[in-house]
Amino acid sequence: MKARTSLLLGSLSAALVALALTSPRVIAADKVDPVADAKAFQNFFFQKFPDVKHEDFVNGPYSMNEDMKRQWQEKEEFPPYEFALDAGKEMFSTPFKNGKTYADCFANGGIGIRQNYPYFDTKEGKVVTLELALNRCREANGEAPYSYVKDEMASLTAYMAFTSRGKPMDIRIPDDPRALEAFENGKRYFYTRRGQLNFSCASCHVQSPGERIRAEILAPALGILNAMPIYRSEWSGMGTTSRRFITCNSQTRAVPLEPQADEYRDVEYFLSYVANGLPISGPGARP
Amino acid sequence: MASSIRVRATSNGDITEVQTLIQHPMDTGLVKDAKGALIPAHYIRELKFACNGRDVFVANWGTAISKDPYVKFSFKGAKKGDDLKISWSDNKGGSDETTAKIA
Amino acid sequence: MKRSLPIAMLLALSLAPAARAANEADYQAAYAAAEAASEEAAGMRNQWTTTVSTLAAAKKAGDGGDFDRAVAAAREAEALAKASIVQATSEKEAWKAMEIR
Amino acid sequence: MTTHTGPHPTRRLILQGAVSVALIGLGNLPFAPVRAAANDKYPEEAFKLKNEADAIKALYGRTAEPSDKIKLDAPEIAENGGVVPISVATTLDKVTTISFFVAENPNALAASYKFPDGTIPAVANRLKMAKTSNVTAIVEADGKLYSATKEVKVTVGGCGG
Repeated sequence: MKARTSLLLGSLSAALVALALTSPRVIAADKVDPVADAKAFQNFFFQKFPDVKHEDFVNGPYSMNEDMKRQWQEKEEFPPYEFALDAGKEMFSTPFKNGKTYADCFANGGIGIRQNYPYFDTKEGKVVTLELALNRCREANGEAPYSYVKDEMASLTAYMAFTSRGKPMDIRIPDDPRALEAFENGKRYFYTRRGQLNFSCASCHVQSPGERIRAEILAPALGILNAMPIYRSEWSGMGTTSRRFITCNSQTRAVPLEPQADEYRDVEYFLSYVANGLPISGPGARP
Repeated sequence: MASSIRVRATSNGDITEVQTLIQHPMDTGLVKDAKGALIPAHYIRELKFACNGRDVFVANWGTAISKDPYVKFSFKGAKKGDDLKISWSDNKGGSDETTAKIA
Repeated sequence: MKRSLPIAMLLALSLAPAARAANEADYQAAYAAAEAASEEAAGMRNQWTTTVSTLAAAKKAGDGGDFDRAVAAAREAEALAKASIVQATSEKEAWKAMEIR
Repeated sequence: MTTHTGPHPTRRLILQGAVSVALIGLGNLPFAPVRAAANDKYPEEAFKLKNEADAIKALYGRTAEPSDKIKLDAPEIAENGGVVPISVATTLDKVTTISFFVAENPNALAASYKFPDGTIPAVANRLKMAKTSNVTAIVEADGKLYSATKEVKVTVGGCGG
């Protein structure tokens, strides 16, 4: 036991030293510049994978591996998220006890607006994601909120995503220092290593997309949320963005935060903003 | 409640292509649930497609068929507008059926 | 000769644990230290799942009276919690090295 | 099927169970070639057998010979063992049944399809595979049996830990 912990501390300090040695990039003046960040982010992937069509990045692992892409296209003929889609459509049209429906809570009746979520709510001074807005709509109409990781929320977001399919992601950052802070906070979360495995989101989705981690082909970070919510064969069920963040955390042996925690809302804001212009492809099917 | 059977039947005049997706857990009986108890086997055993009064396709399934099973086949001798009757039965006596118009 | 052998073994057994075994007090101290470190890590919102499970194992062993294993597990939990604290503090700046610019 | 198999069943226990079932199966199988597949009864016995050869014998009563007139389409590496898209098409004529076998599954026979006259001898479906295994499609055409086999690699999905 003694040996194991010293080994552990040893490997951790070694990792820190290694990090320090990597050519310390010029730390630009600490002014948050989302436009420049988004451009740099997209160019990184366009240069790293020159023969992947830009809009293909939203197909995650399938943009990285031909054999997997064929299996996916075969599944897309009659996709497993078909039931969630129908359930979402039905829920969307079923009025609450007070007679209202989701359509009354959203612009354009909730149809074809998914590409503007998450947005920064200047009144609240925080990022509001689609899942949060749906639960707030339920609570405003006297209904109990849904779990963020269960099927009902996935069905609703699946239907709303479907109505926006093909539309380019269109996330706006208002000229509000709190919005810039939320964007920066999301970026920090994305690059921060966590968990005993000492991985950050970037360790897998920036440094090694297309490669395998055990049996999975890693998706590129660019456009990784455009297909949400996703039906995962591994879960043999639907997964919302919240469920994906939580399972990723526990896979690096980091204790997940509560669903829709500020960090999760901000990292969704960051990842969606840098994917601006890439098409919405939700709901998606994944391994 | 909507039927558990989703079907797409399209005819190009001579051959009708049929795709079906059925909502069913297809439990193998070898899987344990969170509390460690075995989930009993629950799977569709027979799936029948009938058109114009005769069977056009019969599937006998075991426990190795995926959850929310999918099957695709084609057959001759039907035309647009004909009715295609789909019915399944599982090992727990459950069943469902639906009728679709060939598009 | 045959009879004396078991007696000798019994004697050896009864002596051995007294010298090395941890007792309740050792366990309580080790567990408290581990719990404090774990709470600090949680406060930084950077807790590890292995810290939580090792701490639980320590408690289970402690409640069961197996203080040797309980102290060992508590010490490991403390080390894991401390490592996650080091990670959180160093990452406050270290993340910038990975950022795409 | 011996349903008392827990998650860590002792291998010996299952093997004994399977072997005894197979023996019983063989015992009551009349040795004259049986057109078992022709009748529309659910092939209970065949679905219970573990071993592929036994299952083929129980279902058709004879063995198949490989044929290049069968196009078996299966992925090289399954993206997930729970949903493996597999399809088969054949140019053989007078096809009456097509069956799929996954050798390494707890029960080899996965599915058996009947093709009345006028139905195109091709089918696509999604199977579960316990681990890397040979997938075999058996086509019964004009009373004779033909087969095609392909290996599908299955890895453990997901990053545990």
